[in-house]
Amino acid sequence: MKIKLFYFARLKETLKYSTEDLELGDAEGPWTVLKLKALLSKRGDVWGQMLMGKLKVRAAINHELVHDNATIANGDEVAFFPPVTGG
Amino acid sequence: MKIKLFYFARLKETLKYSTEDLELGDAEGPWTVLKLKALLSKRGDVWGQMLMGKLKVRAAINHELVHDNATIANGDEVAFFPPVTGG
Amino acid sequence: MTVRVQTEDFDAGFEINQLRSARKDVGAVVSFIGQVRDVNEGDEVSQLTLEHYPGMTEKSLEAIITQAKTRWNIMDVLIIHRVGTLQPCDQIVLVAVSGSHRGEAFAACEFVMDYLKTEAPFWKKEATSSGERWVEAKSSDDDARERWNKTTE
Amino acid sequence: MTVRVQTEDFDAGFEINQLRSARKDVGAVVSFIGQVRDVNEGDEVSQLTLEHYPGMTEKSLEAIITQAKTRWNIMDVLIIHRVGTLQPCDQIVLVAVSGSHRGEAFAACEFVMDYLKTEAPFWKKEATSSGERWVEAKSSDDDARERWNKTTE
Repeated sequence: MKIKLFYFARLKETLKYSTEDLELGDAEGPWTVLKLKALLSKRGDVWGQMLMGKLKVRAAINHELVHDNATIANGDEVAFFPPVTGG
Repeated sequence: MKIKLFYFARLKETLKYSTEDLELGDAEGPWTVLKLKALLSKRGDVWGQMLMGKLKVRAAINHELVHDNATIANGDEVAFFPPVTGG
Repeated sequence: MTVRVQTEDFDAGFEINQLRSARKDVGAVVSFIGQVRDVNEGDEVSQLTLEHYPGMTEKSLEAIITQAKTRWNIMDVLIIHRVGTLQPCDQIVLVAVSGSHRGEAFAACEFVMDYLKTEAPFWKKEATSSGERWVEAKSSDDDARERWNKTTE
Repeated sequence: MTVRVQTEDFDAGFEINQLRSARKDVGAVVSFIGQVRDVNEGDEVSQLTLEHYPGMTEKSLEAIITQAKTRWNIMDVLIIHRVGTLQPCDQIVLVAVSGSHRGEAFAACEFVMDYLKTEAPFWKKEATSSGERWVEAKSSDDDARERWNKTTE
């Protein structure tokens, strides 16, 4: 299945990715946020540090904040970002 | 001793007094707010209703909210008014 | 602190802006505006007249601000309260509080309003279709003030 | 409800006035303005840049307002939040709530700010004399939001 990924703030800056399209193997499904993080972490040190390290990471699926065990579906928009600091 | 009296809102309207100077017998002292209310109530029905009746009356001495047992001194400015309704 | 009791209307935006830009370490301004409603206790209100006790009014508002400044770490407080004859939709009161952080500014602003409602010598008389009447004090306002004696914030 | 995410500054006085005069039964407008402080965590701040997640930002702010309207009897809520590059003393955010009575308007306005601070996808980066740094989320903001789950108001 295909998903669209977004990165924001410190993650965008460090990973040098703002957005990307990603193909996830249906055979390896169901895909959760945690499983996606683990997959991305294999891209290298900085990815592991950013997504599975000490820093808190928040995730959203289709613009809704979700937990690590949330399931990702085909066509979803998934975003990773640090805890928010607006206001 | 001499005091200055003020009436506000419903009291002013009903008693038809806004302000007055009053002489209180030193021999009958010490004067409290309650004692002053009792004295004024003798002026007639409407005075008794307004000051000692069912309606809540607040008192201030020299611009400070006080209780019925507060003592009045010579030269004081005493005010009677209903519970406040500003804001 | 600033306390103004006046018959004229006020420009809330201007006043809030003054408070906000007075210091570069202000992080938050919380403000309250009260206006004349066209209805009260189920009756249409065509006009509102505000009486006050000159001298005591200013003193009591200043004392409320002093209390708020003792309780919370805030920077400045402004109170403007109108008196005289007002129409529905007219502004009655503005309370604005500036501070570094929002929590204390919110608490202080609500505290000032709750005390103003129960201690500052203002009285409202409203004109309705069935004549004029003095607005009665509400026990909910006393309750709102009493809360501040219970919390230890 | 109105939600605006914009780079331009806003006229808080105008916006508050619109909310206030929209209905003649509005009795209270509570508003919050956040501005860029010239100091944070002990360091001088010369500039602040606000990033956000377009699309999600608006949705999350609307969801917060919907929650507030469910919890309290209020009339309208406006949120304006700026993004982009700001200077000390610039306005960042305006939240304004109108209602019949002050207690609910105060609660709703503070609720919206507490949720905005912890759920709306905005991120601040500040420029200090020692370089740029991302602002860290504060646990006190999480605590502020958690309060609303405990009270039964």
